[in-house]
Amino acid sequence: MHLQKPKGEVNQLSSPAETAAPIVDTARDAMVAAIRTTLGAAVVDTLVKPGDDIWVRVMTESWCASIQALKEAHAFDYFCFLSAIDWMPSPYGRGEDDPSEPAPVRDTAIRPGYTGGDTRMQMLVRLVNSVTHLGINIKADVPNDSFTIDSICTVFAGANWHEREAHEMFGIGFAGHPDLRNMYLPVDFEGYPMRKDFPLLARMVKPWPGIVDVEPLPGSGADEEKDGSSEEGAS
Amino acid sequence: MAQLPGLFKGLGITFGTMMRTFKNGSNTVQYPHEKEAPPVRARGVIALHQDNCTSCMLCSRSCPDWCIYIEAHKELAPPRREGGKPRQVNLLDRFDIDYALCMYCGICVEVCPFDALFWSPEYEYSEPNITDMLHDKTKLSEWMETVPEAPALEVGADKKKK
Amino acid sequence: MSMLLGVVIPYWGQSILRVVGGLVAVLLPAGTIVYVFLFKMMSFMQSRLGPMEAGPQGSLQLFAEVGKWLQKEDIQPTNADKPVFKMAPIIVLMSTFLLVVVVPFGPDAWFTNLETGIFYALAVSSISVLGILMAGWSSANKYSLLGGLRAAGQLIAYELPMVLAVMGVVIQAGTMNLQEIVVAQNAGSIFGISTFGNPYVITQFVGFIVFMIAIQAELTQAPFDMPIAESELVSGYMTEYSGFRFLIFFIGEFATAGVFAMIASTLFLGGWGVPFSWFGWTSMDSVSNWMNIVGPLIVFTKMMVLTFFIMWVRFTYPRFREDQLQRFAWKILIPLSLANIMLTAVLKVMF
Amino acid sequence: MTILNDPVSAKLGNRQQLSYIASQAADARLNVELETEGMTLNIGPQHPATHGTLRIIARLDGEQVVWAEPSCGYMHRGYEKLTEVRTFPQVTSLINRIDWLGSFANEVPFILAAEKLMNVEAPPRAQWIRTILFELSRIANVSLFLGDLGVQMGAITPVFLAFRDREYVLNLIESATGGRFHPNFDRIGGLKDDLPAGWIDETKVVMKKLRNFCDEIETLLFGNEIFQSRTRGIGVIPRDVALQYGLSGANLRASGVDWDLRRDQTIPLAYDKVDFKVWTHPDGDSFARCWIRLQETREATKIVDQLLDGIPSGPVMAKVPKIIKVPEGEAWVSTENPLGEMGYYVVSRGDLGPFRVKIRSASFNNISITPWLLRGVYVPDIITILASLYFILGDIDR
Repeated sequence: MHLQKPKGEVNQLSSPAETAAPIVDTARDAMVAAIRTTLGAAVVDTLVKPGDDIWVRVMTESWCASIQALKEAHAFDYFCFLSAIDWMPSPYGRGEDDPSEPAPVRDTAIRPGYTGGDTRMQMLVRLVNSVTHLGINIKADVPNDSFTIDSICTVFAGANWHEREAHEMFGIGFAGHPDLRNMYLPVDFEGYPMRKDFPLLARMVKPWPGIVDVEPLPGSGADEEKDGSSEEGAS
Repeated sequence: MAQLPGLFKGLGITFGTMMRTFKNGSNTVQYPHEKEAPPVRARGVIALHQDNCTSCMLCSRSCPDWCIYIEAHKELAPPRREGGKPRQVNLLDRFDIDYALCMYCGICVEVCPFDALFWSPEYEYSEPNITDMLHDKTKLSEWMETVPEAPALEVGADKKKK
Repeated sequence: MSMLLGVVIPYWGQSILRVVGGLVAVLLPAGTIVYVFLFKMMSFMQSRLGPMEAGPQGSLQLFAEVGKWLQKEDIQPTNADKPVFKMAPIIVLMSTFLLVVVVPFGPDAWFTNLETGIFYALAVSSISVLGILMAGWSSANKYSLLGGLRAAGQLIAYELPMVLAVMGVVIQAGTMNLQEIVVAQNAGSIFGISTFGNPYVITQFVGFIVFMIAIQAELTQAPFDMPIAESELVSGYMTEYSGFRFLIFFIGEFATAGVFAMIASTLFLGGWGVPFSWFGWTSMDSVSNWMNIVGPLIVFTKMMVLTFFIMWVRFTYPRFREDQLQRFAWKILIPLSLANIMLTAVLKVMF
Repeated sequence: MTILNDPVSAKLGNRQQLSYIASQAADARLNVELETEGMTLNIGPQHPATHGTLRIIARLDGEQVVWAEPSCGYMHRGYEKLTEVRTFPQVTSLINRIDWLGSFANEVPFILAAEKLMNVEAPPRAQWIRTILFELSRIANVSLFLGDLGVQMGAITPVFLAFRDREYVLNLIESATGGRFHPNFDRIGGLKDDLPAGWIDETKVVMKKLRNFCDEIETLLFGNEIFQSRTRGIGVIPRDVALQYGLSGANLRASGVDWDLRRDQTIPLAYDKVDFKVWTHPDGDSFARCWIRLQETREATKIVDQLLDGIPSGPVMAKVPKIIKVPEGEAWVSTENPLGEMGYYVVSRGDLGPFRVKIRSASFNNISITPWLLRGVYVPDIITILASLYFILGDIDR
């Protein structure tokens, strides 16, 4: 029952990773193959990082059924967490813009992570097999138009609160959830705080103290080097 | 003793503690009268060594809470060597740390490339008014006196500093 | 009480003595218990010193606390049943004063010498339940209500073992007069050995244990502090009280502890007396007049010893659940004390 | 692998099953006998038993709970959002406030996740010191739990003993890291600094004191018959339910699941170098949960002792660039924190800061079982069950 994972070659001196020999993770590869057979067409994409983790992306329609199948056929009986990812980069950055200057243009193109994705929102669930301790990350796209996906409360009772959290934070609807009340926010709260386009007010109410620059020497040009030699020392 | 019900053994523990307190004194410290010395590394208050500060803004920019405010201007200082060009230096106008916001993470002290910021274990600087928690550069410089020497390291530590 | 130390006291003098004595007999033990046990013993049991600032070793802390409570606003909840709410603490404290009335402090130093003293004591001790129920009901707070109801259930459950435990003493002494019970203990002998008199703590040991457990519950001290369980019901029936009214509850709690300990010392430890054989006394009449001065100190000492045990248990044990407490009272304590009564009765007839 | 030392349970056989049946029976009894109007009791958000600001809305029938629903969010600080506007080094100063009693343990999984993405590993000495501090924060956290357990049940002395002995551990953490509660000592690639001289010897003395404290608590509380009657057979969580709700840590092991992330995963910490027992208990009741935590505190002192003897020498910091940019990717790392499994799902876009951090905190899952668990219990049992589940508000609300 104690799963010995092959330990990845890790470089202490952080030299490029290419030098490391390719590692084979038979346990995870076998698991992914088994999952592909069980779920069949429901699997969109899979990814195995040897010695690390498994990612499986399933079809939106078969979200609940896939998780049920994983629980029953592969004994992924431990529910770790459920959450969502908003893949649209934030238009506000880290809130360090100078308010006196025009806001910089940021790349807000949606670029999905492991196992790809076609929509802005993606569900993320992690299940673990309580005997072999093998974990799996399951993803599914949330349709852009409805932001709704099936609830998995019936499969894992523990998902109840996680879905409520995802509902109020990301605005994702869960079809079949018994009680989608807010957990954290007041009932009359507007907006979905964890969406990337929701501004973080703490970073808006006052300008970043780091914007201020050292005043240039009187008489010298405005386009002189900005703040001395010190910044170079750091980088 | 092992045969006694747990109820009586429990009474023994409290009675034993009482007797120990009578004999050896308590584990508490009567605070305003006697004080425990905080460890050398304790993050009590940040002291500023003004001469070392080049107002590079690194601390201000790496502060997660945005609680360091720096203003400075450039000035010409006399050259180091005879006959050299006058140097351009940054002079601090303002160096404020808002301790009402600070969460004592120590990132500013760590990023400072010129050793201008230090931790002092001093902790008694609470104020009745929250605006007084903003320490300006004079006050921050005063803390310099309380900065201790860095402690010796444990056996087996890498001797050379990074 | 008409004569004290051989001096005849006029009626007005007796009245003044009664009032002053009553206040002293209730408040002095309460203050001492709070300082010695609640402030100091509890702190020492927890590796700390307790209050140290007010007076030497913090001995004036209690006065500081009283001053603080007196300054505080007397808050009454809007929905409270105000007259009942105001009256409740006074009723609780009143039962303490009523109790102390029958405790004898010396051959002549008593407030009143009732023939059925112990019966009276057990009867008035239940009055505090009324005050607690009133407080719980009138506070318009669900926690208070739960606390009040728990207190009522608990106090009724523990009256019974208490009465039954005392019954053994009454059978053995053959009287319900507390003064006579004291004399019977100090003048008595066990198997002819009269060196220690016959304190009923030895012959009525089971009764003594049951009585102590019952007063622990009666006083709502841990492990029987469900009515005020601060981690469940915040403070139970006291939740809504503040300022002076809370102070009265607070005094009531510890004064009652002191008075119950006095009654227990009277019933089981020989009260104000020392074994009569030490000084060659044979009966009540030959007891030296000085016992009227020394007696209260002896009662006080015995009370402190008993309170030490009450408080020791209080600071050590976690609390029961309400249903476990009822089960304990009805299934263990009551059968135990009934058996004790039967045994006492049989032995009484035999010897 | 189950090691069971609890004589009473061993005698009673399959206690978990029995008490589960009993609690189901209690459940069925509800509303059948003596049906009354009922009352809604609002426990919290300001209540002495809720360790902060948890609110439990309980519908009562007499003193029996018909249903109970926790309501959280009184302390929601939005850490997942806040991490998105911070750089990687800044995040650690934030996340050690999640579970504020064992703060160092919060930093470790995040740093490990970042290191995994950067393909960096801390030098061995840093790993050992990390593990020692991790276990010290476990001891600091759980020793307070053991004391607090007494207060929840009305015994006032244990908590002071716990504060007394936790102080030694906090002093150790402070003298090594500079912060009593929020060490912020962990860095990507290693640690901020090495240990100060004399620290190892001091720690060994303290570990002895802590073992003594565990013995005291065991006698004072666990051996007490009143304590046992309050906790045995109360709040029973069967194995499958525990797994379904994602319970972790001592709560899961108390239900008989032999799973400890310290032992059962390969993680760059020094746990594979030491010999320690993973305690499990078959009962799944409140007593089992508390008992497991007591044993784990003992075990943690032994782990620390073993680690102190074998700290390798060398640097405590790997070579990492001064300005940390984490390569693009996703990583999940979880560790066995004092409260249970704490994990971070870190998504990086090759930027200075993380793109998204999902914080999987133990208490959130542990408390999500309460609506199921509190049905049919009595009001005083709400308190003991909550105390035995052991949550920290910052860990629920994040």
